[in-house]
Amino acid sequence: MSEVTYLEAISQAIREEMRRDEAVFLLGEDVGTYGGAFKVSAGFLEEFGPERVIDTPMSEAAIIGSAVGAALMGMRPIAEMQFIDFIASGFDQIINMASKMYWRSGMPVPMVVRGPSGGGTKGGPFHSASPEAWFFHTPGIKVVVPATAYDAKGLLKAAIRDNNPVLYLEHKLLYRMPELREELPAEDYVVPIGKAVVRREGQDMTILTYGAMVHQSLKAAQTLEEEDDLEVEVLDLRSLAPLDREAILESVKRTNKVLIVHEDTLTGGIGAELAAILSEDLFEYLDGPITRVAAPDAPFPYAPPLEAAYLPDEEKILTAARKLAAY
Amino acid sequence: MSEVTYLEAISQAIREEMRRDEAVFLLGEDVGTYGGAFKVSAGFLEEFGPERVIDTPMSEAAIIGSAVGAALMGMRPIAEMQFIDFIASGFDQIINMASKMYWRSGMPVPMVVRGPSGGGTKGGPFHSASPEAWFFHTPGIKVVVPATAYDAKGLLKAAIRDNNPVLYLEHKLLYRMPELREELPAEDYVVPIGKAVVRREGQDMTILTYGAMVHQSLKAAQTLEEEDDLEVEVLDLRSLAPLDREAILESVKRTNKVLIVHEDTLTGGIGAELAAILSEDLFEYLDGPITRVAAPDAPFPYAPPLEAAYLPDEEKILTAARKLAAY
Amino acid sequence: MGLGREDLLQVYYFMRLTRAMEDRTRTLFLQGRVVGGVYTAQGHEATTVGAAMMLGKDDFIVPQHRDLGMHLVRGTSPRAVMCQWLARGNSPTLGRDGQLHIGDIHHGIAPSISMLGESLPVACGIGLTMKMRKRSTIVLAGFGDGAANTGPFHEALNFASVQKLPIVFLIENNGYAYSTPNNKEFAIENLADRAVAYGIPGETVDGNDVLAVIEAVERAIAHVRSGKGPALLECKTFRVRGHSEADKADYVPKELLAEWLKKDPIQRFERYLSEQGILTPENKAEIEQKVKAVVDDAVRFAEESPAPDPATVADYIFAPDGPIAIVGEPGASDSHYVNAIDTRTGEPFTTISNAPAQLHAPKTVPEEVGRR
Amino acid sequence: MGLGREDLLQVYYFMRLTRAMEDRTRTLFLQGRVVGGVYTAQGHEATTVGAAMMLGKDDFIVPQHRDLGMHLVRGTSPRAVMCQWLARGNSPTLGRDGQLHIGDIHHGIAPSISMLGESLPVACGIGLTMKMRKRSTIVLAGFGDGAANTGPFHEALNFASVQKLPIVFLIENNGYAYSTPNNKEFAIENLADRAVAYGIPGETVDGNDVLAVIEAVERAIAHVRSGKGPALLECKTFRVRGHSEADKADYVPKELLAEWLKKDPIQRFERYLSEQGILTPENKAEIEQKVKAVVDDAVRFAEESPAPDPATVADYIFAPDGPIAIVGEPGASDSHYVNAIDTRTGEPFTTISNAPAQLHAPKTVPEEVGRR
Ligand SMILES: Cc1ncc(C[n+]2csc(CCOP(=O)(O)OP(=O)(O)O)c2C)c(N)n1
Ligand SMILES: Cc1ncc(C[n+]2csc(CCOP(=O)(O)OP(=O)(O)O)c2C)c(N)n1
Ligand SMILES: [Mg+2]
Ligand SMILES: [Mg+2]
Repeated sequence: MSEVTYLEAISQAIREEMRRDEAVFLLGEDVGTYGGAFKVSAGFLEEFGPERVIDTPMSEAAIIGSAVGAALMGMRPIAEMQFIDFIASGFDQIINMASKMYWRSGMPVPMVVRGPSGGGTKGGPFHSASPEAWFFHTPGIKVVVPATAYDAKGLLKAAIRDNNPVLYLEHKLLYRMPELREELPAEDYVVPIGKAVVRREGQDMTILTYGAMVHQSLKAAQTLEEEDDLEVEVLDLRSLAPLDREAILESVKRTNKVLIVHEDTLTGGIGAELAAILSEDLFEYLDGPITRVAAPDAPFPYAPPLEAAYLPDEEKILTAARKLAAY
Repeated sequence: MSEVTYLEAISQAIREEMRRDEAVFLLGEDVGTYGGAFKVSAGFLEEFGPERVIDTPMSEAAIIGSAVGAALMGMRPIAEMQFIDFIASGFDQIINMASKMYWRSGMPVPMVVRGPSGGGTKGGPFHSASPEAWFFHTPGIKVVVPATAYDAKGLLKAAIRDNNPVLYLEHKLLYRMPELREELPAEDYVVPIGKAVVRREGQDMTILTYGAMVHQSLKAAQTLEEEDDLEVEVLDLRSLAPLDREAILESVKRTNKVLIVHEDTLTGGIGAELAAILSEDLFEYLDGPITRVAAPDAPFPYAPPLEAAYLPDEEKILTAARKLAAY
Repeated sequence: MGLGREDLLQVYYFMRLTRAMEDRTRTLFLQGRVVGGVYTAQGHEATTVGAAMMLGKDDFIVPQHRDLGMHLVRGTSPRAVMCQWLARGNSPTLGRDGQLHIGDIHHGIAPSISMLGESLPVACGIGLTMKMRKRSTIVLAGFGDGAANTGPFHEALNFASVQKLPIVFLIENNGYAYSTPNNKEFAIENLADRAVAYGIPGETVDGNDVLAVIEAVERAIAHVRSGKGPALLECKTFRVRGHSEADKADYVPKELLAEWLKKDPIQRFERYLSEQGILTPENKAEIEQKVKAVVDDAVRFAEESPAPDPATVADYIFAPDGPIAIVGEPGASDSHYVNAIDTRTGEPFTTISNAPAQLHAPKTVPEEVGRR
Repeated sequence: MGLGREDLLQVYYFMRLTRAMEDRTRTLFLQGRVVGGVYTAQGHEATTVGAAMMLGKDDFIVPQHRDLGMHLVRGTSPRAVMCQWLARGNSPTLGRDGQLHIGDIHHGIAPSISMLGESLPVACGIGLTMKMRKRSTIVLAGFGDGAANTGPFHEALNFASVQKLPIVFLIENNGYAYSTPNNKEFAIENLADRAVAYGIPGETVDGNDVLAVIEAVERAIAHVRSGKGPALLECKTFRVRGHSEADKADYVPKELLAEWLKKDPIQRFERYLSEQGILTPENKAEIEQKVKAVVDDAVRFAEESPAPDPATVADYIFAPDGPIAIVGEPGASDSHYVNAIDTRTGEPFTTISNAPAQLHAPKTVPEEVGRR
């Protein structure tokens, strides 16, 4: 076995699930002949044929709505948004059709909506979205965000096998990042939805984060150990809905200080919900203000200096962590 | 002058603005001949003609997109969603077209999207939405929610005169509520966007709330005074984006305890953001856990016993407030 | 076509049952016993019943808010319908949702939502599944003239035409979308002309003439079932009552309304059946009695049904883990499948009538009733 | 039609300028100087330039991502375009956005976004304003074959047809939406047939023949300007390069590509102009020199322009208070209006060329150049 990228891990997950279960199929723009804008499904058309790898017109409502219909039929569609930003054009299908279906009717809708999300790739305001906040607020849909190749594969398999709509946000900055290459287990595995993972242990502070920010947070934690003698725990949430409350509370109870890092904009990001949970449930455990490091409340900018200023990074995390540590 | 309902106040605001400024016009489903599903625009077609009171096909993207185009032209369109739930069908126009326009181009988009929101009217899962969370998280759009007839008129006038996209959420349970009838000033007035108002003063606890929940909170505050000797301050946020941070912080600094009440579902509601702000900025002032009373994380249910169980009310506020007070 | 005597009486029965169910719902509404608004479809019966009667056993419907007729023909239980209106705890939505927002995918009915037009992409997904699973079944998707102007309508018809999905798109053009008349909704005479935009057959038919509807639907189905892709059929009818029972509909010109009331599809069909000697005072009385018994039973059942338990308000958000059956494949109803029973309750689904001593007609009509 | 010699040379100039701008952009991209992806439109020039040339002074364009030709004809500054590609701080978006997502509503250009199809409802809003303000101006909205399959396309064309809005909807059918060929996008031969769905005129024309485009656009504009409502025009062209410069487009059959390369609109027009004795080696050299000067100037300007200031990253979210002018009405450019200048910077807008010593042709063509 060789080491694979985050992107290859995604590709493997879909391919293996399509081989394993004929109910699984993929639809979206340019997923067939072209193999997807990022080549996630390269070779799929050849292997599975045009009925299971469906090139669609540019019609997000039709893509997501078709997924709902097929899922009702017991299929397990994977609806690809070419960039996750375009989910806004098929929004109603997720909000009103998919997410409420089981609750209303008892009929499950096992489907995945996935696509490249996140910034740092000079994509500008329409190709850099972190759309999670609309959806972790919406009852009836799960939201997962893998940060490693292992999780990319395992969470996607879990999402495909889940009996509910799952929004799977793959971070396109991580797609081909050499540092993320890793060897994956030869055997089939899933990463369960709703379970966070400790990426680095520590007792002085907990960083709650996910997606690309896991790696910035780990870098910051390393620096804090080296330069500040601080043991910072980094908890990768992995799943934003449902949240792994247990893991979150357990960690913060131990460290008593919490820093939340996300790439999504500050106001109303998952950091808000985490702060609310912690300030309600762990009021007596907190030894410092719950601190958030996030993108400013602005659309995602295009020019590199703006993008750099916009995205949270090691530097910004360090500044906030040091302030919190000193509290 | 006679007393008017919340609904009549909305109607007055639009009519007066349309008389005052020929740039203002109204478009939406059944707003013309029929005067709107709730009769907000009854008589408008006769007064202003079909070019300024436009009955549209059932096409939410066209309605909101047309508003954007007209706003770019310097008009001040008011786009009505027949029920605010249908905003999900025109979502992309708000997120990607309207909200980013000024930031990208320097060209203002003075427009209002408004419609009946909220529950308590047996509307079920598709006619009871509180959609604010998608939008206070979105940079570039303002979000206001009036709780009284006075504010309904003044905030709508402010929204129409604002040079940005404003989402105006009118609570349909309040439309014809007799208790909300009030005499409005004869002269023109606005309620500035971004300013909260203290509805009841107190020093033992602050309730942060808005919309229909203002009235439930006020009832609870009254009971708490009578039965528990507690002086509870009720702050009506009125504007969710931008938030009136100053008023919020000022009140909580005095009372040191805060209860957040909203009709929207708990996870990722505005309560999350308020809790995050307070736990970061007022960490040293808080004498008890920030407590939220909100709808459960479920779609909005139809049957009356479920709706009653779902919506926050005086009872639920009392329980939470008493627990917090005892802390 | 060649519908036999019994088939025609069956059509008539379902048209009458539909009307009677709605009349009773309206009475319940006036008595304040219905939760929320009431949307009925007086005048649509020829379209909804006629179209649904032409389906085969394993075909699907994707109905909208005025498609009670389709529902009843396809086996939706009148009890379930009444439980919906009265928001009972044992309604198919367990009191979570109202109206005709119900369905049972195992019996070929997809539940709709209020957002009109959004069911059409869902119909595509059902059609795609049929195509992938190499079935000869088809989908009948009903919707209004208003819905024909939504984005999802366009995306769905286009996608279906590219993929050659087996879907009959049935527009029930009742003249209005709420208060908005056709001429403020679109600038063409016949919505069926939109078929040209998708390279599919389009036809407009008198939606109040059940025999004409049946023939047109038969043509559309023949095309669709042959694998040539979707078809668009517009049935012109009229909404002779308000949009909802709260709507006095005084925007409808009186003469226009009077004209359409004269074209009442049930009366017309009754006249035809009588002239043909198919409907007699005797069997008519029998049918009326049966209709009344079904409606009475449904109302009684609903009224005796419990309210939902408020303690469950936060429940049923996510389906449990476990295997999912592909609907319509052998063994799909095996109860180890998560989608075989209503896992919210652990009981069978309740949308479809399956009481052994059922009062009304069997839940599925014989395969392709019209094809003799 | 009756375009004069000078007009034809003007058309040729803009086609050449468009091509040259894109060629240079591609070079910059290969040099790693462009931020993000590059989308060009080699082969579209007859359509984009030809169509835009037919507009009057106060008409509007609502262009899409391949409409540099329209932009340039209507006065968008090559400097502004290059500042966009290089993400300079003084670009019209101040480095916030890239590509051709720019416009100046006071000069009749609405900025687009990446979500294709979504500009069409915006065009309706501009058309509605023209109607409300009793103007005789029109809107030209350009978009691709892919966008013709989106929900907003349908909603916009339908709404425009009901409201009789003065909009020419111009489909630039270049054979593909990214890698997806027409036959996987829709099931009809000519997208112009979709006009039938809206009761408006539809026409398909060779989009690589600038004179044919000009004539067809003239017909469409005549209809639209007369108050009869919108028109749909499909220009068939071909995307002879990849979707973006990162796309090798090996999904395009080689013969098909070769065929279309032979139909290059600039070469074709050049041949015609030469045959007619309008284009001579002398004026051709002059034009090339001017084109080169404009492109050089634009690139130099962009390269010398500052990067955006990262300290402004959270700025410009909301427009300030103050009066807003109705665009196109007398006095609308008075600087006390919030929309008259770029209030982000306090400076004039920079999308449109208004340097006094402008290198290229005047920013607006004479009113209805074709009408002699
Ligand atoms: C997407 C959407 N927008 C708005 C509405 C509000 N609404 C409810 S019914 C209706 C009119 C529907 O007209 P039509 O499709 O012709 O169906 P009909 O009621 O006439 O049978 C409208 C606008 C809706 N249900 N869905
Ligand atoms: C709503 C939307 N969905 C998806 C995309 C991703 N995307 C970018 S360009 C493109 C193809 C566009 O094709 P077409 O409209 O024919 O324009 P062309 O690029 O061929 O000029 C797609 C699918 C998009 N931009 N917008
Ligand atoms: Mg209708
Ligand atoms: Mg194209």
